[in-house]
Amino acid sequence: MSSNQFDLESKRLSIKEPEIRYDKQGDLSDEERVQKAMANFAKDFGSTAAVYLDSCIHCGMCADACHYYVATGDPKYTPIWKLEPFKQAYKREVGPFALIYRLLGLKKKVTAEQLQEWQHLIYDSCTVCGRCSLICPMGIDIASLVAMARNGMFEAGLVPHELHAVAERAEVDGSPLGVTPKLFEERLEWMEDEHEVTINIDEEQADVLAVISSIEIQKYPDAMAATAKILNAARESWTFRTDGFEATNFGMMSGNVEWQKNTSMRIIDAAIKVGAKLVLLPECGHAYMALRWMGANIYGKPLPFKVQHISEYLADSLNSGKLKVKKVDKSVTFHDPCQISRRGGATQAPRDVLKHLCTDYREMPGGGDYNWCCGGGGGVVTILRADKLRYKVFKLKMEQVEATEADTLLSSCSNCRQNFDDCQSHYDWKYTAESLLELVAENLEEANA
Amino acid sequence: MSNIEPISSPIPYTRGNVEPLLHEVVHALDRLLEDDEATVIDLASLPFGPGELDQLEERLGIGELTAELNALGQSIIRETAYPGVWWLEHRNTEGDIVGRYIEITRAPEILMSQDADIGAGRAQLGDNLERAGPGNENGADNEPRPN
Amino acid sequence: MKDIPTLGDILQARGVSRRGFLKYCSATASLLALPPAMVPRLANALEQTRRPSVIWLSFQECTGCTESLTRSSSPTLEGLIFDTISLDYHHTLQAAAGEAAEAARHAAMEENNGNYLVLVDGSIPLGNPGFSTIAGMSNYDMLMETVEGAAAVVAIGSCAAFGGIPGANPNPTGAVSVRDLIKDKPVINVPGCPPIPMVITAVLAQYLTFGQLPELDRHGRPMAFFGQTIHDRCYRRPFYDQGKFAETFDDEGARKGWCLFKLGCKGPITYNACATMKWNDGTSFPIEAGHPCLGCSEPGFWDKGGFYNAVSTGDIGSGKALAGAAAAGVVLGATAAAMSRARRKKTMKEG
Amino acid sequence: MNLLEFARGPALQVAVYIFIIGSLWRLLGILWLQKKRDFSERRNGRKIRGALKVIWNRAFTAPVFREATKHARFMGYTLHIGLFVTVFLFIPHIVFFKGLIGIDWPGLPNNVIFFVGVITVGVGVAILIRRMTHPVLRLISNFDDYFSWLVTLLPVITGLIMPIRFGVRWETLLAIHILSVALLLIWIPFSKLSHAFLLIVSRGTTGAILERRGART
Repeated sequence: MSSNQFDLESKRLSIKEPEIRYDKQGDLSDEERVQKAMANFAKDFGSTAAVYLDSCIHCGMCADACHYYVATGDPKYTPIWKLEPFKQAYKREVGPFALIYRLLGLKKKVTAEQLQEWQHLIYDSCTVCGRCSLICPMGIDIASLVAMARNGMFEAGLVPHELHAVAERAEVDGSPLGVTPKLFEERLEWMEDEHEVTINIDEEQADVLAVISSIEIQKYPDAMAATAKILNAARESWTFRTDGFEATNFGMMSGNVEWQKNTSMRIIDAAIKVGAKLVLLPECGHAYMALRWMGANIYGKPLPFKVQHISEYLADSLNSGKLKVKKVDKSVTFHDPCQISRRGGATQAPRDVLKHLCTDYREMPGGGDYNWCCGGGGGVVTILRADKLRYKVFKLKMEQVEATEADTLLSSCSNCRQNFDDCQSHYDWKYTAESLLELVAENLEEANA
Repeated sequence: MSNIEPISSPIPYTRGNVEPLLHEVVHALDRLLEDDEATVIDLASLPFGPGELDQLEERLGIGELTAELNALGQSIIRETAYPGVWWLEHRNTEGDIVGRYIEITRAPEILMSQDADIGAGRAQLGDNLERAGPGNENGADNEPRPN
Repeated sequence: MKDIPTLGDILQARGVSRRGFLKYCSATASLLALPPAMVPRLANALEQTRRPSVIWLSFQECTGCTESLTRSSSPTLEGLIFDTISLDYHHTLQAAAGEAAEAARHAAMEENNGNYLVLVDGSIPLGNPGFSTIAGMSNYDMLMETVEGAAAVVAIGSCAAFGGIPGANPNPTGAVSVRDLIKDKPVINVPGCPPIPMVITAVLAQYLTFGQLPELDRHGRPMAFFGQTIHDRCYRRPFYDQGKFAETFDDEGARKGWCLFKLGCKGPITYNACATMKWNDGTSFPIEAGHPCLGCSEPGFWDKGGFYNAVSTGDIGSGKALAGAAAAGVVLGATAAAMSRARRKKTMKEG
Repeated sequence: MNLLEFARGPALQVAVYIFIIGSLWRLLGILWLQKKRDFSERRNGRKIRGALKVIWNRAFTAPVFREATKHARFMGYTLHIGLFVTVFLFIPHIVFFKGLIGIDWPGLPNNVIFFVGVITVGVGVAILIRRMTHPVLRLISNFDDYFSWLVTLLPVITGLIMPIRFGVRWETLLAIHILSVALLLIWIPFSKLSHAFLLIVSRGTTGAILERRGART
């Protein structure tokens, strides 16, 4: 597993070898890094992961689903290859024939060098979008394995610097972008004035606890006003809480289970404190995965409240007539955030919303659950050295969007939008990814107000 | 027992030996015409299904000439409907078939008088003549006299 | 040997014409599965053949082989062959009995020392000399004594060739084949239960005409007759290839003469000439009569599972053994899982 | 005991025992690892339904991926269908299975089986060439892939040789054929060939998880 694995295709590689550097945190010895990587890889290890790692038949089909492979043609981006050291470790340490493998020395111990090399594959070139999980003829959920591998990598101190920094900040400050409760409150007040909308902050009791992404607070603050408008229009008893507002979970993205838990618990505690029946997640993909599907497991028992993504809430409210919108007179296409649609199962919700909102909805070719990822998820957008690759991969998305010839591109994930914005300026592209939530809020009919 | 009908040998399939064998005969005739090369096909070496041999015999038909040989049992040497293709059947003294052949030749070797037999016959004839003696030339009036 | 007449002399003396001799030669060539082009060479060789002495020993056998040979219609060409050999000892066929018979054997052995042929039918019991004796002599002793001065040995029938039915499991007499005992002389096996009579005579004819051992397969059988399987030469083979099989002995397939593979036909693994030479003077052979081949000319044919079990069967052991394997698998699986759990805990503590 | 008797007796028995032991060992060694309960509120569907759905539908790649995977799928289907036909529809094999489990089913004519067998081997060779030349497959392949390829095709090849013979005795070829099957049986549980049964488990696992989320299965 030395670097000659990459020599096969170095000629065609768009990213030249020297650019693939790796980052280290802490001053652990190589031995300790490997030890920690494996121990923490195994932490969540159960029969599910074992089934997956034991089932791969090396058919290589996952490569055809991965935007990194499709965009570059570089075989190292084959999704299952990104797990090679972990597969090796599994067979050697955990699998049913582990003893045989160890005794006969059939599988070597994973080396620190290997892990360093794989940092690029596990972080820079995987958005955990799960498209490969849908192509696998063995039904292996490869994306979930990458998430597990990240747990190991984090503990080994082998995370890309930027991602580690962001995650650390989220743990220390409660927000990856350094949004303190005080700053949050200021931003809310500013929005209240700007949009002339009542925003409930730190109510003692509320049926709905709305949370928000730092990306929105800092980059798309209108989302806060839009959320308030909608909840007001729906006459919900709702609130934002300064002690539990951050929906993003960089602990999860970087692979720190402890930090992931702390982040989630802030929301869960706040929701319980206000007696919320519903926690309303903002336009953020991974927040949905973190709380909707992983929250209860982190809590250790079923959550005492429902968790919904804002698009689900909008769909329900529009379907039931609780909210009403004016039709928008332009053609619209929708980019599905992977964690909400493909991985999260809420694919139908935005389409229901758009049924009410516009007359000319255009599905992207191969869209919906099989949508190309924007290329910025899974923390990739934070990693500087991955930029070139990220731009390259974005071309797939551009083609998909352009094929619809729609006037407007919508999405329901601020992380996606952030990546769209960055790539838009890189390519001087005509499309801007706009917020589904904000478009709904702009077109609310105040009929029942 | 009388109500059990014996199952007659069926001709169960058409993909048997007859067709290819006839093709072989055609090739053998070519060789006979072109290179004067005779061919003998030993039918005992071929695995015939029930009825196939009869089928073969029927397909070849009966030609102009049939000879009967009496030596260690009867033999039939018969030209088939196709000149140059001969059907030979050797039987032993019991009348059992001991050999079946198709010969592709102008005349089967066994039809020819054999030198050994000619010699023996000549000797016999000479003996007979000697025994009869020269004076006896007119003795046997009823004997056919060669001209 | 100078006063022993050649076959040519004998035929001439009988007034057999050259044509008759040629006919005889082509029939013999056919019998020996020689190409018709070989007839002149065969004729030449046969003419020179001298009448050798033959001693026929019968041990643990049923006389079926002798029956097979003698019941073929006679006088025949096979009969002629026997006219060309001097059968000096055969305790079923000879007129002499008791000491006179044994004396004939000894006389033939002395007179033809080094040149006579020994034919054996039946297997030889090694368990107890008393299991089978002739004139107070154990089969083993008689075989060894007789073979001493023989030119070659021909084992007639599956008993002599492979031990046959006496040698079948559990082999109470400790029966063995001729080849098990005779290592320093050529032994030709002509197996079958019984062997095709024409094959017996043809093997003798071949030995007599060419004076040398025929090409043998690994079981000591002449390739000329045992070179191909019944299956390969079977007229029902096309049905096998078409996938048409009789399922029972009285179904439509059986009536239509379809392949008997499923009914246990051992044709595919049986090397013999039945399909071409046939039985009862060329009338038919077992498959033609609607019965699967039993494989009687193969070693150990009696112990190869049921006659009616198809060739392509396998044995995966008893249900108990399979259950045992399953239990072992469960135990190993559980152990592996437990070990992994323990290892995981340990690594996590250390990590 | 000759080679054939050895092959279809002890060799086959031992192979079947190892197959059973190894398969259960592997399967239980995986399934009896700790499982975590999922406390999240399910969206819809039943786990079993999702599992069955994925077990079924992953045999047919989703339409959006079909163009990109057409070669792999063509080869994969041909190989698997070819193996199925030659293994289960060849009448001597059916007779073999009947001897083991007591039931039989209709088969296909031998020449059809032979034809399918030749195609299967042909596709097998193409699969090997693809594995050795395709950058992705070459990168991710290991000994298991190549040896499994060999072990899978050996019985087909040894079976195809039987009617041709090449001068070798029928029963010797049959014995070799059975021995190659024994090797296959022994190899299956310890190799990727165990996907034959693992696919149910792995597809089922994913199906249950995704169906629970109401996500695309």
